[in-house]
Amino acid sequence: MSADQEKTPEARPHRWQMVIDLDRCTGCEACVVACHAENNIRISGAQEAAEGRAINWIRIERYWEGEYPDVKAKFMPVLCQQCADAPCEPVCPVYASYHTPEGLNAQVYNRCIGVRYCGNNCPYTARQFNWFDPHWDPPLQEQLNPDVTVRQNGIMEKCTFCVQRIRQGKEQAEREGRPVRDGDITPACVQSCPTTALVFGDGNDPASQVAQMSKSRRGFHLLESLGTHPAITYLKRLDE
Amino acid sequence: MGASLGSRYIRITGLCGHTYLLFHGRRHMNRSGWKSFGILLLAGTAALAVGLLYSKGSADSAAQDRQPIPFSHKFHAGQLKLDCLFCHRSAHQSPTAGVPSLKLCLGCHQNMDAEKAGIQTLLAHWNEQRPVSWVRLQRLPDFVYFTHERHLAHGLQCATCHGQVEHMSGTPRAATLEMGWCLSCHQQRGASQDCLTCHK
Amino acid sequence: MKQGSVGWNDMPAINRDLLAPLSPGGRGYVLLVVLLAAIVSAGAGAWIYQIETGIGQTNLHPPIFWSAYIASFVYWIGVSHSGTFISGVLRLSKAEWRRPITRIAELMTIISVVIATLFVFYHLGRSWRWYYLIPYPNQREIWPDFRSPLMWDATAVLTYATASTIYLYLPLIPDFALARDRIGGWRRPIYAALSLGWQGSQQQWQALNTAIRIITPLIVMVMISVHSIVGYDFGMSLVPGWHTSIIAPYFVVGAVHSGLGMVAIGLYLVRRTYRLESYIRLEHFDKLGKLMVAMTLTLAYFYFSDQLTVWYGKVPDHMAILHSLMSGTFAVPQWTMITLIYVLPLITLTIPAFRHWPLGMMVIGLCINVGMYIERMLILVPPLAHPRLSYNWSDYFPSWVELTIMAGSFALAVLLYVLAVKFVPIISIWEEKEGHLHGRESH
Amino acid sequence: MVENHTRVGLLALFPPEADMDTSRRRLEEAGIRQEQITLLSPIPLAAPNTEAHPPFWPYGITIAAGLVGIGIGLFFSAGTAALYPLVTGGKPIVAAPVVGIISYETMMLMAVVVTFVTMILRIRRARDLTVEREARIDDGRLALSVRDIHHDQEATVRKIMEQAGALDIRSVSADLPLLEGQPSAHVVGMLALCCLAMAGCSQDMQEQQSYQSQEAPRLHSPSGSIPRDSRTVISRETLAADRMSDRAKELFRINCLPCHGESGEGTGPVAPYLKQLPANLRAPRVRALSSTEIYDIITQGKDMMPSFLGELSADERMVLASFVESMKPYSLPSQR
Repeated sequence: MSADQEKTPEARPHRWQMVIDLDRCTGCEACVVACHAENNIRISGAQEAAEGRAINWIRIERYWEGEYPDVKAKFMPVLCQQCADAPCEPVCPVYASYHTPEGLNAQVYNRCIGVRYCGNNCPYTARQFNWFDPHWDPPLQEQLNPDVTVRQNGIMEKCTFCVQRIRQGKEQAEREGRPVRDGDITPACVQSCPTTALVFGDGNDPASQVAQMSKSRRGFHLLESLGTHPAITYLKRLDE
Repeated sequence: MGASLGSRYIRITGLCGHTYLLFHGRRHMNRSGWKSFGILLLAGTAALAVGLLYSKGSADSAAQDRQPIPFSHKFHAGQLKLDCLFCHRSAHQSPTAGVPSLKLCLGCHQNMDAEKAGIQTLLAHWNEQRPVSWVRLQRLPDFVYFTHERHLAHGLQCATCHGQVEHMSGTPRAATLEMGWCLSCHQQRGASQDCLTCHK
Repeated sequence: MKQGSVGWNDMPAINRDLLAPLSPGGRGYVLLVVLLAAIVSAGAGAWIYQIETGIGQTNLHPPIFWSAYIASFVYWIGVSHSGTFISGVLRLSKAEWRRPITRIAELMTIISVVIATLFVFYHLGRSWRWYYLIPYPNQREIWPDFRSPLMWDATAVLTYATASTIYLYLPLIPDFALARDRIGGWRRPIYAALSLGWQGSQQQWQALNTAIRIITPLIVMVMISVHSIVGYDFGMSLVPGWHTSIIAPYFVVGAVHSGLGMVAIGLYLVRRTYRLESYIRLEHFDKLGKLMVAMTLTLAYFYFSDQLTVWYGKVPDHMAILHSLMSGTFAVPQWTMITLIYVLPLITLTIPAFRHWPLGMMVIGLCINVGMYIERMLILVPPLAHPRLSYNWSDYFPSWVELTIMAGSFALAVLLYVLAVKFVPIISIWEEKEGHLHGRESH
Repeated sequence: MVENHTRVGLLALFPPEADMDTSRRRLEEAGIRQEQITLLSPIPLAAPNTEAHPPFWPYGITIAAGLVGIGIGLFFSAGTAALYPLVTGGKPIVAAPVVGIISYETMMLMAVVVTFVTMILRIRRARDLTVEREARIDDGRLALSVRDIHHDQEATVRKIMEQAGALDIRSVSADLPLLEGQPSAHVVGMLALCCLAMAGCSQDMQEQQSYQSQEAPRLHSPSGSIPRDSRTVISRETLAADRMSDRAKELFRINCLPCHGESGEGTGPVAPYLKQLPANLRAPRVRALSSTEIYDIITQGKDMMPSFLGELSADERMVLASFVESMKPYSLPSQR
């Protein structure tokens, strides 16, 4: 396939991966806010949020365990798992959803016509749809990230692992004539996590932190039985 | 691209500046052929009208090179042999090539005999500290990620995409700047054809 | 040459009877058309509103990305199976009783395929970009992805729409020629163009009959494939309630079920309105009723097999859906559906006397269709509402925009039918004549 | 061939009981060829008729069309891979079951459509074999059309028809008026093309709300803020290595050459248009300057020369200054 002929400075292509340590996650939602700010995610407002239409590329799923008063809240950040065998990709009739050579499940916004099949076929409900045109009360539109398209109504969107940051990181490395180093690239959620529960890096680099951590004995994948081979490894909580 | 496909396709450029490729195959037209041609024309106009309703019409894509000051690339780049990068200074270090500041224009022009009307206007702008609102002619849609820096770093010449402006009095679009045009060059030069290379 | 004189002498009467519906309608007809047009424009207005503001005008929300529009699409594709089944399968099996009802059913096919296609456009987030689904040389240098079941669907529906239009048109050619000769006014040139210069010579009859003979088995195969592929849209996905291998045959049988119900409604209304009692006889309702019993039993069998497998397997993801259907959120529509499409038809249609009661047959047809509409919604919504990560469980009911568009489309279907009846002889005249003759000869 | 006006067609209406086979035989005995005779009926007649036509014609065409359809299906479902190389991260974009399904549908489509078109052509061709249409057949009659008869034969044919029990016999001139029913397939085709003309006219997301480069400023940056990617400054120590590098030459070519000329003698292409002549960088006056002083001139400007403070970064100016300093002294006698 042409993917193998991709010309990157290094011989080996990247495979972007993330590790989420559930033991460190406090459910503070800093990642959610950072993601909104970085990726121009439309602000839905209270009404739409109540209708279940709030768009979040990363969300903190909260599960309650036990009976009152012995209740425990467990948090799990869920974002697009960037599956290696993603169910969302082949069902797109227009190639808006496809697999990049670096293992991302990409969404090309201006190709999308909004059939929403990918949304149905994502077992993680990670894909979001723009039900209306986005709107920002002035002067909030001034904080929009010019490197990320503002999605209009009628198209699907999802976590990109902050592909604009990946692109910048790779360009900077190329400018300086060196390979991308571990830690050069951090998606907004990873950068903002106060407990460093999220770790991002190149899984093909055996020395990277993400490759080391994903080998942990606590590691598991979300809905592993479906065979989607996610790029995100969760680490179990220690009390389990 | 036109050259590589020219033999097989007819190229039709629509009102919005988009190019369509049609298989080239003319048949003998009889009377009812002309009748259907008339219907085609009518229906085509209707279809275009509907299409235009949705196109908010970006002024720059089809705009004529009518600048507030009659600037000539032919003179500056051709006769004076100024390098493109002298004015479009950020092309080799940033995604955008940039338009020269008034100060850069004045660097030369305040030391010249200001006879021409255009130069008078330019000086007037400078004296009033009012920027010149140049009309933008070369523009990609905002959902496209394009960087001049990477393209120059890989040895592309300005003229490859923008044409030989040193021979043009105006600066019309030398290329369609459409996806197929970008892709064909990426294919030829073995550059990445991953969608996310250019789509953001 | 053997011509029973009785049959041949019937012909002027048949012409008169069957061309009569083409005469201009009265005040009631105009009133009906105006009323339907009003509902259609309401639907169109709702659609424009939805395009202008966004798909958010529906009540969709994650994880329910498909619902009323796709359910309606599936339903209308299902209704379209009336024509091909009645006309295709019965023509193949040379069932004589099909003659007066084929045209009524085939017209339903075309109109419901058109309506179904409309629902695809209602559903698209950016419907003005629909042409991304067509493979043609373009400046983007990219074609659609045929791996997507939706592309299979698009291809299949295109084939089906084309084939069934042709299939409706073929036996119409001699009838258009008759109408050309007998009906004046503005319609004459149209009939003349559509009759392709038909004269009734033996070469022409042979060409027509051969074409019909070839196309009939083909269209039956297309019919089975098209609804299977509509089923694959669901079956190919990972969604728990959808990912089942029975879904394709289940969809096909369900489609025929609602199609037959629709034919019962159409038969009753056409017969009553145009006093065609001597053509659409009680015998037809009886035979239709028997077919409907067979379909009800087949569908019930598929349904039972599917749900039994789920229930016995006890896979939690699947059980969540089954619970919500049997006793949870969706219990009321679920049991209504079961009553309407299984229980009521089985109770009534198995009684021979009932099958000879046209009004009753119409009511059962109506029940089946309402039930099948609910059934399509229930195939879509409960599985989507119960994704594997239970954090995202949800609920759904159509919004007023969705309901208006659905009502508008329904009105459009009726309107098209009502208009078509004034243009197309609703009973195939030459086939009816042929049937009369064959009938006389065999008796 | 005999001229048209000497030949006529005869159209006779018969009751359904009429024995058409006998009449036909008698006509043939009278010297009328088979293909001149057509029998019109309101329903297909089961009786075998003697009009010759190959019975197999449509099946072969249908099968051929189906095969072409399979080809079309293959082309479309595998076309993207063949025509447009797509990057799909190593995932296959052609799959056998998919190709099968698409080819099945296109096969059916082609088979049905081509059979239909063949039938239309045949119906329309058969039309020319009949003198004229006879509307009264639909009331349960038969009609016999004998076309292209010579005047001499007309009476014989009429007689045979009358004997067979014709209800009415019409004589029609042989040059027939054109019948209705012009196919308008290409109109439909062209309308379909028009739909394609809409392609690409919508401009969704082309203009973003976010602040884009080369857009007029909306807000001023807060005072005291620093641009995110300010250009780096390199220390003087590293300059020596860089001194004669390509970078310096490139910077000189872009920024200095227009006025100072390629060799630095102040004879650049812009020079003739200026009020004064630019400095000769090889003149002793310039040669006497240190690189720091040259740096200052580049930064601040001098006389006519504009300041390059905003245009070049500090290290770029430094590189340039070193480059100018290293230029060889002017060797020709004239001096500026």
